[in-house]
Amino acid sequence: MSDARIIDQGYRPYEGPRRGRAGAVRSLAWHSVLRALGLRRTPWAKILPIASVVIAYLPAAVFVGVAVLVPKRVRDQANVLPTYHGYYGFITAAIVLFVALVGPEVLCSDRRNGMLGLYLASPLDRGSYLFAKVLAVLPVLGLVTLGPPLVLLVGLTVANAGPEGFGGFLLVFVRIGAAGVVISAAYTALSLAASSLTDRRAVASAGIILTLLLTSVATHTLVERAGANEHIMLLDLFFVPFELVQRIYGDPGIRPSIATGQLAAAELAWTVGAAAVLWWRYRKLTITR
Amino acid sequence: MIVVNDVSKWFGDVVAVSDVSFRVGPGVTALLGPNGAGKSTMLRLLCGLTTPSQGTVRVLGADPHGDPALYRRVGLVPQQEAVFGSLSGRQFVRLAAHLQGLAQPDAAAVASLHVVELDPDDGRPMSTYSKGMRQRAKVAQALVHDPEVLMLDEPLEGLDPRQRLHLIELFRRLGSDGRCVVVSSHVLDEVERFGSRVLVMAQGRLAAEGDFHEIRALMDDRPNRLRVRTDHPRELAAALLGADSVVAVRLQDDALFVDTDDVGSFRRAVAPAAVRAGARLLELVPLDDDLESVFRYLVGRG
Amino acid sequence: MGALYRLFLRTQATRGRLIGLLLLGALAVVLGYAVGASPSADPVDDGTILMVSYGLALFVPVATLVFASAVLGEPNEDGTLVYLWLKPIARWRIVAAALAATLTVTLPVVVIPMVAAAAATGAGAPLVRGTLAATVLATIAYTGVFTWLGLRVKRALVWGLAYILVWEGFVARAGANPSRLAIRANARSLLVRMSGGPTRLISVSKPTAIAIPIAAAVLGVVLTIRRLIRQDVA
Amino acid sequence: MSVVRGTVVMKRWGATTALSGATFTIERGVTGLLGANGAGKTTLLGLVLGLTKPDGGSLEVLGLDPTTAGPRVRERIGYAPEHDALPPDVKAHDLVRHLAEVHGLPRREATARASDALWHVGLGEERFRPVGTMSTGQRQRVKLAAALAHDPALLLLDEPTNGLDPVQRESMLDLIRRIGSEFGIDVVLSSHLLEEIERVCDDVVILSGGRVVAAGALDTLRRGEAGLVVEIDGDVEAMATRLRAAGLTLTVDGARLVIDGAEDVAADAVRDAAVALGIGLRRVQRRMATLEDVFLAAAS
Repeated sequence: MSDARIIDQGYRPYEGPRRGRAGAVRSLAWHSVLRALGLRRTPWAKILPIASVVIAYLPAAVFVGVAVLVPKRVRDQANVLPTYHGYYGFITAAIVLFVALVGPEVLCSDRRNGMLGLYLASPLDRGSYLFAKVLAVLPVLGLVTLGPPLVLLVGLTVANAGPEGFGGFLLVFVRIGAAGVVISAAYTALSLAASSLTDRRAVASAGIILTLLLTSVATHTLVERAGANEHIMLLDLFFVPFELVQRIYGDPGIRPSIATGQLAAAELAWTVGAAAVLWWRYRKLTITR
Repeated sequence: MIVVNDVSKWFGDVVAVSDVSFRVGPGVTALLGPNGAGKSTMLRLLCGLTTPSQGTVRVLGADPHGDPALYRRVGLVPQQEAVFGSLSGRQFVRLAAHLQGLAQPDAAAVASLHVVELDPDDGRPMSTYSKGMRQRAKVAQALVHDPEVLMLDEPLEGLDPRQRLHLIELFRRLGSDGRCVVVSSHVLDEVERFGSRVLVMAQGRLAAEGDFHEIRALMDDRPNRLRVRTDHPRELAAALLGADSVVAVRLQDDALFVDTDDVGSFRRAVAPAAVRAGARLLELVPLDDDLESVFRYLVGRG
Repeated sequence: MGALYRLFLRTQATRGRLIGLLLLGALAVVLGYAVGASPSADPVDDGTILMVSYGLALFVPVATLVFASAVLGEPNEDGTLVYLWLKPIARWRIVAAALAATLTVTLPVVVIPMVAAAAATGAGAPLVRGTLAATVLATIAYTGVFTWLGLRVKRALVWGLAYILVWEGFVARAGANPSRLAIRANARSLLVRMSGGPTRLISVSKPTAIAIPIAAAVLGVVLTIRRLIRQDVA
Repeated sequence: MSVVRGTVVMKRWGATTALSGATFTIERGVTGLLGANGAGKTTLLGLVLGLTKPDGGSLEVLGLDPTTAGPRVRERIGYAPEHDALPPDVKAHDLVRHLAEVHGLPRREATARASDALWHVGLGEERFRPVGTMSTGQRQRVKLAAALAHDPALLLLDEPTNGLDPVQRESMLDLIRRIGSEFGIDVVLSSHLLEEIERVCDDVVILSGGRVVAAGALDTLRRGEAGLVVEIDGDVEAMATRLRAAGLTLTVDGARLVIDGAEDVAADAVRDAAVALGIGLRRVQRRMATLEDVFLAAAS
């Protein structure tokens, strides 16, 4: 009996388990994270995200290096190491660049290249689609808001230039976490809201940068040059999250006259407002016309 | 009305059209070919939207690229879907009428919209139009100035069956009253209804030109195949093999598939053969003398 | 050519562009008010510096770029240009209608906030007159150049921004002779001469400051017409 | 058990009524969904997918109610939309695997099935190229593979041959026929090209003005009265008079003879008349209405 056989190459049905909507949200979120970071895409799409990450982590690495090489005595006099909350100054540029890139990348392209129609014909619906996208943007932003200070903290502790004792370490660790959440929340909402208003990534990115720039230049000039009431700064999207971070670290910040409560309220208002714009735009989008 | 002499066109090092010559007179001519065969480039050459790298194109005696006055007598339905989204259908067609220098642009626009069954009083912007409505607006703007030469690139895309029939009838009528209508389309059974004159392009070259029935007849290397159903298949098969015009007979799920290299004499031989075999001729259907088969033989792989 | 003019007006004045540029204009007025209200600032000098830096170097060119690069650039890219091109009208008429519509939209959006900002600085009539003249002249020049750019290259916004920030940014500050090549430098010289602002900002004579921008505009228009005649249309 | 069952389905978009009481069933195999523009086809597809809720009546898809079990229904449906916009910089294989995962398949299984699906639709090694570099024909196949990869029970195709040239169109229609038969997946094909529907579908549902105006197996719908249609290569009048002499009733339509009555009697008469007159026979066929006739009659 010959043992030759032809295996039917025909169509094989799938009998295995299906993961339903939760699985769909997970795979969409993971796919969006990869796209936002430019992985598995043309090298051109990788340059900006990677450049931003480098800008954010390089200073931390340098400071850790300094802590390791330069003896403690010299370090203290020169006071060269930054305070943890001081470090956020370094990563502002990276955060703005990421905010302007990530939102448009994960939202605009789906609408422009017809993928949204395919997603909504899957177990996902508009709510779970947006939830997956937020799930994707938060960790990506976390990469530049949580990552760098953590690297700094761990690096300095290893080079025994870190905070005193485990209690001190834990306190800074929690503060970094809180600061990361504060920054990521506001900027995720802003980035996604702006990206829901237009299909073109470039226009959305320009819109985000323009809004950040305009509000900060306008409020800054009014307060500095025209002596307007300082609370106008609550409209400045650059100022509010980072000032709140200073308060988290117990530092009075650059505008002590504005109460931390007001700052938190402004942050919440911006985040909820942007989220409302996002939901309103996606609720009324007509896909299958 | 259209004369194309040894025209070639290349973009960078890609040859879109190479050394094509033909003439097109009044009536409907179908420009056919697989995707990427150079059809759209040829249509754009005929409208003067691009210039030939070599050779000459003359429409109504004029050079379509260098002589804007010619456009008074030429109408085009382009392939792309983009239109001025903020304009309503009527404004869009009236704009065309105005730029054509018509005396009554609005009246002409209304008339043209009626021809394509679009409501002139529908003020909604075209950005809200369905694909079918946008397509009809594009046809209306090409007809509004009553052109002598009409170029149609996939004019029926997005239209429903009834609208397709209506426009096919319209284009046929335009062709029959002396205009030169060039239609590019992939739906061959509809192209057959426009008329039987075709220009078939493949890989940038002209593969065939003329009435597609005659083109089929020229293909003597391709025997005509017909399907025959009868109550006595084996007997009829034997009888048919007796006729010298028959080259092959195949029996498959109670039908005979007959190949003949002389379809004319086969037609006269089939009835006598049936009588000899005592077989009833329930069905006799030619399988490959339609445009689809002609196209596949010219262009397809086998 | 009224129909073409009205069409271009409609395709130009889109909600997105108007909102974005009105915000930029509003910022100019805010900055002007800030100069006016600030005790330490010298209205004429600081006012002139504001008008020259934020105004002529950023707001005017960017606003003009947004409108001018799109007027013919957008129809050329999205495939609607064929509905204008395949018509028995001279190509220069298409360009004329496009330029007229662009100026009709751009001038108010640019000139009004600039003049308001100049007034808000409290530097008085000379700065207002200088700003008005320089802004109108610069807008006309940029309109010519960017209309051509929109037709000539894909993603004209990116190239236009590069021209404004890199070429004009560099050339305008590179001393007397090279600065003639930058529209900004000519407009700046005209404004400063009229407003009596710091003389170090002046790099060309008054006639040149007027002639060069107009020459740039004319050159832009001619190139646009030539391009429209010779190019392939989708 | 029918695949989709709709009873008096109503749907309004603001002032316009898209569906005004559509009652229909979609059976196994390949079903054609026809209708004029605005007759409610797209709305119906949206309701079957559970993207929108009907304003009246009820709908059952694969035994589930799409209004309540939307995600579970959509998990078992493959949808290939009409437009062929796809992300240009994503490789076809990655796109199909991603959509299979989004429909609930674990990663490893999704990767294998993506590769199979692309092979079944006829894409060879070009499946690892970015979609943007593909021709319209290849992109339509990628879309079909994306709808097949997660093994749907029901495939919704919206104008799948849009933009394809005749040769590509032919192979796409063969593929759809194989999916409906060999693959055992039921297909709903929404299209305006009646000749293609005739070639591929077993039955049809025809919508007009938001209601179902005709539905059922194609053969039964097309069965006109008995009779024969004959085209000859010679003098039509001579043939006509001879056949009338043989007792047949017929009408002459240009080069065609349309003979009423029993097909076998007519066939023999035509054969004998052709032999007697020495006239060639071009075509002899049972009289059947075309789907176009059925559509125009129903949709008017």
